Order: sequence, then structure tokens, then C-alpha cells
Amino acid sequence: MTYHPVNPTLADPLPADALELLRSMYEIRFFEDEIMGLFSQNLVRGSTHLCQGQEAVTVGVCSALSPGDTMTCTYRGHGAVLAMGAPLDRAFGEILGRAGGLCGGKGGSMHLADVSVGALGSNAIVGGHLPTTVGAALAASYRGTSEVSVAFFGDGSTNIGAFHESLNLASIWKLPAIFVIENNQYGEYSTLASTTPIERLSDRAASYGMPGVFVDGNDVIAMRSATKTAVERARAGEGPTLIEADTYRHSGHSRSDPAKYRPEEEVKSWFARDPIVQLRNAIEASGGADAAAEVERTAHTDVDAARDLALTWPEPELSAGMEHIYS
Amino acid sequence: MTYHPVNPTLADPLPADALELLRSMYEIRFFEDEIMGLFSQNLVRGSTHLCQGQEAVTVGVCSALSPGDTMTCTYRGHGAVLAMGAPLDRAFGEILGRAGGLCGGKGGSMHLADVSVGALGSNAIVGGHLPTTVGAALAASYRGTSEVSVAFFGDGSTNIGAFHESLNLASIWKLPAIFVIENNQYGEYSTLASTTPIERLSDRAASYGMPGVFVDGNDVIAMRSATKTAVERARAGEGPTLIEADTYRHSGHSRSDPAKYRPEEEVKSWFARDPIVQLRNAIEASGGADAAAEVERTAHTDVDAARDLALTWPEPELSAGMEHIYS
Amino acid sequence: MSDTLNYRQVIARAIADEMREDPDVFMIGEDIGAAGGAFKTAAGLFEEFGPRRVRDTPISEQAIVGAALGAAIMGLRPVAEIMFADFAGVCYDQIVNQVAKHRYMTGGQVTVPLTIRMANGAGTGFAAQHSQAGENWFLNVPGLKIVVPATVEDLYGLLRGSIRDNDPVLFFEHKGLFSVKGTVPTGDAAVLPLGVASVVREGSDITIVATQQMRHRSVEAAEALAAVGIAAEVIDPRTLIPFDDAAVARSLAKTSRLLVVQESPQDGSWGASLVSRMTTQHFTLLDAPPSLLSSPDSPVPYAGVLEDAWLPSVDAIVARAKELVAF
Amino acid sequence: MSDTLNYRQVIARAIADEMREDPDVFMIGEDIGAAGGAFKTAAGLFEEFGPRRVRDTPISEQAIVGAALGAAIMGLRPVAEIMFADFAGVCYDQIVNQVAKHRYMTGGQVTVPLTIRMANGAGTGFAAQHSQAGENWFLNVPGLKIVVPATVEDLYGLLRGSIRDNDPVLFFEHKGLFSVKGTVPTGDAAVLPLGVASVVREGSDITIVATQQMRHRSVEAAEALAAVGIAAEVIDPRTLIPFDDAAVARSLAKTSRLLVVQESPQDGSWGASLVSRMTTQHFTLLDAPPSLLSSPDSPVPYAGVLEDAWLPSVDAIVARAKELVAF
Ligand SMILES: Cc1ncc(C[n+]2csc(CCOP(=O)(O)OP(=O)(O)O)c2C)c(N)n1
Ligand SMILES: Cc1ncc(C[n+]2csc(CCOP(=O)(O)OP(=O)(O)O)c2C)c(N)n1
Ligand SMILES: [Mg+2]
Ligand SMILES: [Mg+2]
Repeated sequence: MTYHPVNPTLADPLPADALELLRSMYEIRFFEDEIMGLFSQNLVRGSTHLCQGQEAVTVGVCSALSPGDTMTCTYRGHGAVLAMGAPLDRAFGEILGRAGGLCGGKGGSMHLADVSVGALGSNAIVGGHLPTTVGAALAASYRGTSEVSVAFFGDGSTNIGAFHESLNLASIWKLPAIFVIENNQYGEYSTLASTTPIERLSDRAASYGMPGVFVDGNDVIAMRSATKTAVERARAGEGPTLIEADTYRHSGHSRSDPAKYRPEEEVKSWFARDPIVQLRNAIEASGGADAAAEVERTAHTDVDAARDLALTWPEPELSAGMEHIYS
Repeated sequence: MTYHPVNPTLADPLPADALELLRSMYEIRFFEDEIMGLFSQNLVRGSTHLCQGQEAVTVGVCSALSPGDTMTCTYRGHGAVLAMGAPLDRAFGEILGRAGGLCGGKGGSMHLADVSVGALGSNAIVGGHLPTTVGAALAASYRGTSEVSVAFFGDGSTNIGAFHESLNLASIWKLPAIFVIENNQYGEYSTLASTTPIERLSDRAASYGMPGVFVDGNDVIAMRSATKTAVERARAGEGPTLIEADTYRHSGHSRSDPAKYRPEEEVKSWFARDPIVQLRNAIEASGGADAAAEVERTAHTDVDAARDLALTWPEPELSAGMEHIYS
Repeated sequence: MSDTLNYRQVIARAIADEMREDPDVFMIGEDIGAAGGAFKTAAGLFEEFGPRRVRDTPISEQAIVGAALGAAIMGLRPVAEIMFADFAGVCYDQIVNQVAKHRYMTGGQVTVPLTIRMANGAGTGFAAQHSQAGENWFLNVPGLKIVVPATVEDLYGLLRGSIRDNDPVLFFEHKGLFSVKGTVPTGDAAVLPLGVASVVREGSDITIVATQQMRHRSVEAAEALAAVGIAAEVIDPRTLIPFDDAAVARSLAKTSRLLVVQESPQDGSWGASLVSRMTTQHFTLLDAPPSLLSSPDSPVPYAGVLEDAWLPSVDAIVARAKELVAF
Repeated sequence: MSDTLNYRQVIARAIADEMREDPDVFMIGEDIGAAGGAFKTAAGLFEEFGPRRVRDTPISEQAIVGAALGAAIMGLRPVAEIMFADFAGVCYDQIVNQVAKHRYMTGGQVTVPLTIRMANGAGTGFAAQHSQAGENWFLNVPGLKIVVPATVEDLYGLLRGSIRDNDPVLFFEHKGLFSVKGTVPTGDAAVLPLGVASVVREGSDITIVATQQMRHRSVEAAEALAAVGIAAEVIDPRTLIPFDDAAVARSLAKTSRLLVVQESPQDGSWGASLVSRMTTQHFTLLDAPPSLLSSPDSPVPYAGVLEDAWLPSVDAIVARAKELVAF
């Protein structure tokens, strides 16, 4: 299975909700700008992994989902969780370690979860959440309901055992799961080619008898379209799909990585294909310049307001540390 | 990658050492007959997993190896360890739990090892030894020497994470490893089709950018021939090969399994393709009837003598229990 | 109304009784379907509940446990089987980093009503990779509950109690006890809560705490001790997390002598943890040094003489108890 | 001749010194090459020793550890890196069932001179899946050695000692100590044997045993205690397996009061194991209940206030010591 052209794309007439997609991507972009800012003020602990540059993947995929569908993702999961509809303020609150955070401050940047919108959990163990998505899909299959579950994960994660086991099990049971590789070309600092003996990760789908689709991950419409096909297949009981989204992270692996190992030309060419700029250009080209500018402006305002609100929230009570271990 | 016809086979003129191959297969067959006998006398503990019916796989593969090459295998490993050249008596001794056993009685049926002949260890964790073979191959690559390392494992083992990680690592480093699937059509009691969403396991090689070869595992010459190609490739620094040997176990998964779940027709057709009978027929057809009969007879005598000898050996001293934990 | 069953048989009985009452309960594991499980502990379940609720999986424990986790998060009550406790090694991440922490990391957004059953322990000749006391791998991981039943009644009641529990439970079934017989009351009254010890035998001279196989040996030892005028109280905690410390402390208030017997090395064991809790919290109850009778610090050897010596014997318990009483 | 380095820097120094002396020593792990490791603990090694001896791997810890095992069996001396100790979960089988047991199961046919390095511990805001005290997962597994250095000198000497050791060593580098400074003597004299405790500070009123981060807090506490006239002896065992029980017993003979401080829950911990060994074997040395100051039974929370409270503080150590001395 190699390149599967997916339509429609940004080249085609835009969908009615293009501005919604733009807004969602802007929110993620600005959210992470703020996170960086908070980090440098020492208000964020540990590490944080930005998905800037990859917004079209999560926004495109999640825009193809319906209420009740679920999603798992990685430590690079701000975008995915927000794209599912988690509130900005509570996402800020979580990363700030506040009581009002999505997880009461116990999870942090790497563990954002908002189960009420289907964001089942962000995982800090590479590959660790793929089986969870298999299980969420199993629940739907078991109950005979129609929800699908999506797992986002990186290119480097396709080499770990849990990837293999999860795709195999999902396929043999024809579960409504969608596996989305966010191929941002690097693990932490290692290029894909240095760790993976094949070029097209979506080709690995063949080992599991499922379709493998390679998509322009910086084209939000293409991502949505590919996902829609996978969702239909999943809801029809035909089983899982592996989608490889070709994309790029704008910054380093984590806040401590200046990403000096990347060739300048490569960085440049990918920045030129910034998923937000591309969608905005398309919107402007179809006469939506003002509306797009307004979306950008309000996204900015909303993000700032959410940040400011979250900053007013108190830290957790000490007693919270011993809550939620058992039920 | 699908069916790769491999030549020569039993259909072609026999190699000079055909009788040696026959002898090796008979020894394994008779060895396991005796193990069953000892089991029913309560002289063997735990469980034991026979490879009867699969002798051509291990004998064919190991006959293509050279001194210094290494091998890892599973709990169904009597054949592989004997095919590497481990002495019959000490193999009996191990399974009988005697001090003179290959591992001093500490390993038993599932853990036969004779490092002096390259049998690095039999593993009772599905997939657990594949990384070990990767490491043995890495040692050769690191030193710039020419040894290859073979891992034998079952069809069911291709669904576990360690399989995926091992093949990927061996391939990216172009290590001299050979991965041999003994596809005996079943896991413990589950058919391949019930656990694995594809038909040709050797096709999984494509996920790792290595050749995948499907071979008649009941044809010892075909197995050797396929292995030779893989060995040459490995020694030339071109990396690993995945070989799928199509075969059948004559009895159940372990001594407690009467294998009632197998269709009578299927059992019949596989027994008709008994690897030993096939080689013997070919030898007889080329005028070697007497020599073959003699090989069978001496193999029997040698196995019996080895068993009798091992039965005279004492149990381990109690102090042995605390030896070989640390160096 | 009650039935006489053995430990092996009552497993399926308990699961069936829960499955009949709650349609959200289902089983997931290797060869548990038509085959009825490697130990036949699932015998009859597939016939009664069919492939939707008794789900045969590929050999992929990470996917099994993780899929169970995902399904549990979505409100089902999976009963996962890991064939031997030793194989928890291949899905350890899923158990300790995912299952145990998911509720906590999400700040209590989900519960994880998941039971993981595993065959445990030494004494049956299965050697180092199939004989470990798996419970000791998980003691340091908050978020899990650990159950170690020794009798038919406890197994039945605690397995049903575990399946009903809203938290993840690791349920260890000891292979050495499969033929132990007992009487199973039917109905909900037989369901046991987790965290309540059983005082198996009352006595005022010494408190012996033991689980599973060692509980039975301790009772035998207590009988032998009674013959020489020593009244041993035997306590089976039945669950290790939560642990009924109060029951042990109550006993120590009478006996002031503590002997813990276990079939594993000391370091990192539940026995050492109990000794630590009793001495740090109830020091003044003790009139003699606490004693921890354990296996030596070695893997489990295969040979019968070695494995027998590895396990604390009735004689060793008696001898240690006498020493302690004489202190 | 000596250098002042910090804990993070001295890791590469120790490895380089061993690699220069022994061509069989090599490194294997994720992003340890040109990137110098996620924590830059391998900085400079790739430049000096090149890609053959500093080997970047795919994200596949099972393959990393297993390949290191295979190479060690073949006589090399691999130094494997697992980035965070928590990730030992995904290769737990390889560590406990393969690495720890290979020598034993083969009856001593091989040695396993393998060092596995991991970043350990809490306090840096990395949350539940990146902050655990990994040493406690392995205590119950004979065949492994466990090293937990707290200072630059100990790290240097023990890392070299571990690489030279012929047995598998789990080597935990505490993330909270990366900036601790110290003086590194060059030359073989600095190589430390495993199993010898360090009496960090002498005292006659109470024995405080602690490792890594808690050792430093205990020294601080001892200073505070000295100010109120309590002379605390602080012992850092430095290795947990083997454990220098004699050093603790010697101290107890003076102080008759034991306080163990650790940054993990109690059950299954090295601290509980030590309390158990001391009370079972040296009961009469104690004039007060032993005390185990631990973290609460919860996963590691993200929020700063919660994580701080999770870790035993200097104040808590002081308070507990005062109680104990007053007993
Ligand atoms: C099991 C495990 N191994 C290693 C790591 C450390 N680690 C965190 S992110 C990462 C790189 C992952 O690369 P990729 O899957 O491509 O995702 P990306 O970060 O590029 O989104 C690694 C090695 C981990 N978290 N878990
Ligand atoms: C990790 C792990 N899971 C499960 C088992 C139990 N088990 C032993 S053999 C076996 C079936 C293996 O099937 P296959 O790989 O086809 O090998 P075969 O026995 O047919 O040679 C299973 C599930 C195990 N030993 N290790
Ligand atoms: Mg990536
Ligand atoms: Mg098989």
C-alpha cells in the first residue's frame, strides 16, 4: 500500500466549516505559544512537547468524528485534546497544575484528558495508549454501537511492540479503531530513516490486513477526508485503518531541544507549508479574508482570556494527592 | 512478498549428506518418543512440547550453519538444540532434571541450552528470545566477524511485540540474523486464522524491509536451501531474512493436549507429508534403502543408549540451587 | 444449596455467575474460548456465553491488558487472562503505567473496573519462567489491588468480589492448588469483599501469616505444632492490597510472635512489607524477632529436588515456629 | 589529578573511561548518539567513539535490552540506556525473565556482563509515568544487581564498577541530582566495588539509611538534628543488591534506632525490605520501633505542591528522627 491520493483537499472548493477548522488550528497554535511563555516564567513543570506545525492532523481527524467517538494521544497531545473540544481554560489549568485543570493538576502537559469530550487520555509512554484505543473500540463493538476510537502517535512509535500488537488485535476483531501516525519526520532527535528500515510507514498496514493511507498532514481537508473514509469503514464493521500523516513539528522535541540537528532547507520548506497559513490562504482566495482575520483575532483573545482565567485558579489542596487512586 | 519457490528440493537429486539429515531427524523423532515415555513414567516434570512433525525445519536450517553460528529457540526446542549438535544424553539428562543435564537440571525441557554448540537458550516466553538473537548477531557485526544467529519461533509468536521490535532493529542495523517461523498452523489451540489477519506470515518481512521467504517446512532440503541464501545474505552484511516454514506438529501443543480440535482430514494430509518419511522415500528412490534403514536403526539405538545413560545420572546436589545466579 | 468443586473448576463457576448477572462482564485472553483455557479454568464459558463474551486473542499480552483497560474506561467490566503470572512481564507497562495510573492521572474522570487473572507460583516443575510469585512485582505500584486466594471458597468469593470491584484487581490463581477441593455456596452471600483476612486457625502462641500454597503448609505445620503443645494462629490475608493489617495486629496482641511464610525471595516481597509494617507500627506487640520464612534468592529451578528445596516446607515452618516460640 | 563535574556530566566520563580501556564496551539506546542522550548524559561519546560503539536505536526497549543480553552472552559488555526508569515497564520481561535468569537457566554456561542505565525518580515535574523509583520493581528478582548512586564520586566509581561487573546491573541515575557537583579522581582507584555502603556522616543517636535524593535530604536533616543535640549517622547503601547489611547493623549497634527514608510507597520497597531484614536478623539491636519514612501510596502527581508533598522533606526527616530518639 503506498500513496493514496485523498480528496477533497485544500485545492478544491472549501467546506462550509473551513473557518471553524481555521479557528481550531489557531487556538492550538496560540495555546502553545502561551504554554511556551508560561514555561519560561517557570509556571510549567517538567517538560512540554509542542505540536505546532502539526495542527492540521489533529484538527482534520477530529473534525471527522462525532459525539461519542473517542481519542487517545501522546505527550504531544495539546492539539488533539483541544481538537476534541476540551476547554482552553481547563487545559491551561492542567498544565499550570491548578485544581481547576482538566485532571485537577495531577496529570500535567503530558497527561491532558477530558473524557467528557472523548479525550480518554494523553500518554507519556511511547505506544502505551494504542491498546487503550483498541479497548475503546472493542467496547463499541461489544455493545453493537457505532463509536470509533482514534489513536494519534508519532513516526518513532511505529517501532515499538505495542503498535504491532494493537494493530493486529484491532484488525483480527475488525474493531472501529483508527490509527493515525503523526509523521513529523523525527523521534526525539533521530530521523525516521535512522530508526526505520522502510520509507512509507502506512505500508505497515499490510502486515495487519488493513488499509494504509498516506496523507498530506499539513492539509486539514485532506486529513478530514481520509479520516471520513476510515470512520465509515469502522462504523460499517469493516475494521481499522492506518493513516500516515506527513507533517513537521515547528520546534524541537521538547522545550529543552533547540532542534539544531535539522537541515535549514528542510525547516524552511516545511514552514513554507505551514498548515494554518495554507488553510488561511485558501480561505482568503475564496473571499474569506476578513472572516479569517476575525477568526485569528478571536482565537487569540479567547486563548489569552482562558490563560488569564486559569492563572487565577488555586493550586490543588494537599488532600487531592490521595484522591482518585482507587474509586 | 509471497511464495518464493526454493531450490533444490526433495524432488531434485539428493545432496551427499542426505543420510546425515535423515539421521538427525530420526534422532529428534526418537528422542521425543522417549521423552513422552519418560513423561508417562512421571520422570519429566512440568510440561513438555514436542516438535515431532517439524524436524525438517530445524534440521534443514541448522545444517546450513557453520561452527560459531548461534541459535535461539522456544520451549518447543528439543529439535533445534539437537540439530545444533547438543549431545542426546545430556539433553535427556536435562529433561530428567539430572546433574549431568545440559543445564545441570536447572532448565528442564523448556530451557535446553548448549552454548558450546551455539544453542544459546530455549525460551518459555513467547517472542522472548528474538531480541537475544538480534544481540548475538550484533556481537558478530560489532566484531566484524561472520557468525549468523538464527531464531526459531512459532506462527503465534509473530503477533507479539518482541517480534516486531526485533525484526525492525535487526534490519535497520543490517545484522546477520535469520528469523525462522515454524508455522505449525496453531498457537496453543488457536488456528492461525483466528489470531492473525493475514495469510502469509513471511509477508510481514515487508514492514522491515527484509526479504520474506515461504518454504515447505516438511522438505528438509528446501529448508536448507532457503537458509543458505539467508546465511549468505547475512554474512555479506546485507541484513536479516524472515523465513516462514510451512509445517505441522504431529501431537498437541503440550503433553496435556490431545489436539482434538484439529480436523481429521487436516491431520491425515499432514501426516502423509511426514518430513522424515519424505526424505526417506527420496533416499530409497535413489537407491539408499539399506543405508536409510541402518540410519534409522542406529539412531534408535543411540537414543536408547543416551536415555539409559542419563537415567543413571544423579540428581543435582542441593547446593546447586544457589549456584549460577551471579558469576 | 452448595457444590463440591476444586480450585480449578470454581474459577469458571465464579466468572459464569458474574457473567450471568452482568452483561458488561466479558473475558479476554489466549485460548480461553473453545479450548477452555490452558488450565481449563474457563471450561464451559465459551459454550454458554459465546465468542462475543469469551474472546480468544492473539498472543499479545500488551494488547490484551490495554484493550481491557480501554473497555473498562468505557464502562465494561473485562476479565483478562494472562496465562502464567510470569507473562505479566511482557505487559508490565500496561499494568503498572497504564491500568494502575489511568484513574489518577485523569484526576478521577474514569474508573477502571478490570480484573486480570493469572496462574501463579512454583512447585509444578515449570521452571524459572513459569513459576514465579507474580504478586511481588506489583506491590510498589499504587492503584492496583492484589488478590491471592488459597481455597475454593475464597477463590469463588474473591473472584466475584474482584469482578464487581470498580478498581483494577490482579487476581492470582495458584497452579499448585488446582486440585484442592471445597464447597461453593451459590448466591451473592458468597461474594467476598477485598481486604479482609481470614483467621484460618486460632492459637495463642504464635501468629503465622501465609497465602496460597504456603497457607496450606502453614495449617499442616500448625497441626504438627499443636501436637507438641504450640498453639499457632494461622492467618491468610487473602488480599495483599488492601492488606488487613488489623487482623494480624489483633493476633499479635495475643501471641506476640510473628512468622510470615512465603514462596518467594525476601527482598521486595509482601512478606517483607508486612514485617516492616508490623515492626514499624506494632513494635511493642512483639516479644521476639519477627521471622520471614522465604525461598532462597534464586530463580525457580527445574529439577524436582531443587524446586522442593526452594519452597518452604512444612518441616521448615514447624522448625522456625519452634525457634520463635522458644525465643 | 581530579576534576570538578556534576552528576550529569560524570556519567559520560565514567563510560568513556571504560570504553577507552575495553574495546568490548559499547552503548546502545535511544538518541544517545549525536544527540548525546535525552539528558545529555552521553555528551561527547558519539564524537569520540563513533556510531559502532555508541548505537542509536529505534524506540524499542525490548529489542534494546534483549540485544544487549545477546551481545553480553557473546562476550561483549553492553551499556544499555533506558531513557526513564519508568520505561523499564515496556521491557520488564526482558530484564526479569531473560537478563536476570539466563545464566541460571543455562546452568552457568554464560555470564551476562550487562549494565542498564536509567534516569530515576521524582521531584522534577514529570508526573506519574516519568518519575517512579524504578529500583523497587526489581528487588524480588534474583540475578540482578541494583545500583543507586547519590554523588558524583559514587556515580563515577560505581558506574565503572558496574560495567566491569560480570553480572547484569541496573544502574539508576537520579534526575533530581543532575546538578550535584563533585570531584572525580581519575584512574582505576576510583572504581568502586558493588555492595559496600558509605557512612556519609557518623553519629551515635540514630541511624538514617537513605539513597539518592533522600540521602542528601537526610544529610541536611542530620545537620539540623545536630543543632538540637542529636547525632545522626547517615548511611547510603549505594547498591541495593547486594546490600551492605553489615554496615547498617554496625551502626545500629551504636545507635539502636533505625530510620529508613525513601521516595516511594512502602510496600515492595527496598526500605521495607531493609526494615524486614534488620528486624528479623538484628532485632535485639533495636531499642525503638524501626521507622520507614516513605512517600504516600499514590502515583506521582504533577502539580508542584502535590509532588513536593509526595516526597519526604528534610523537615519530615527531622521530625521523624526526633520522635524516634525520644521513644
Ligand atoms: C517506551 C518509551 N520509550 C521512550 C520514550 C522517550 N520518548 C519520548 S518521545 C520520544 C520520541 C517519540 O517519537 P515519535 O513517536 O516520532 O513522536 P513525536 O515525539 O515525534 O511526536 C521518545 C523516544 C518514551 N516516552 N516511552
Ligand atoms: C508471552 C507469552 N504468552 C503466552 C505464552 C503461553 N504460550 C506458550 S506456547 C503458546 C503458543 C505459541 O504458539 P506458536 O508461536 O505458534 O508456537 P508453537 O507452540 O505452535 O510452536 C502460548 C500462547 C507464553 N509462553 N508466553
Ligand atoms: Mg516523530
Ligand atoms: Mg504454532
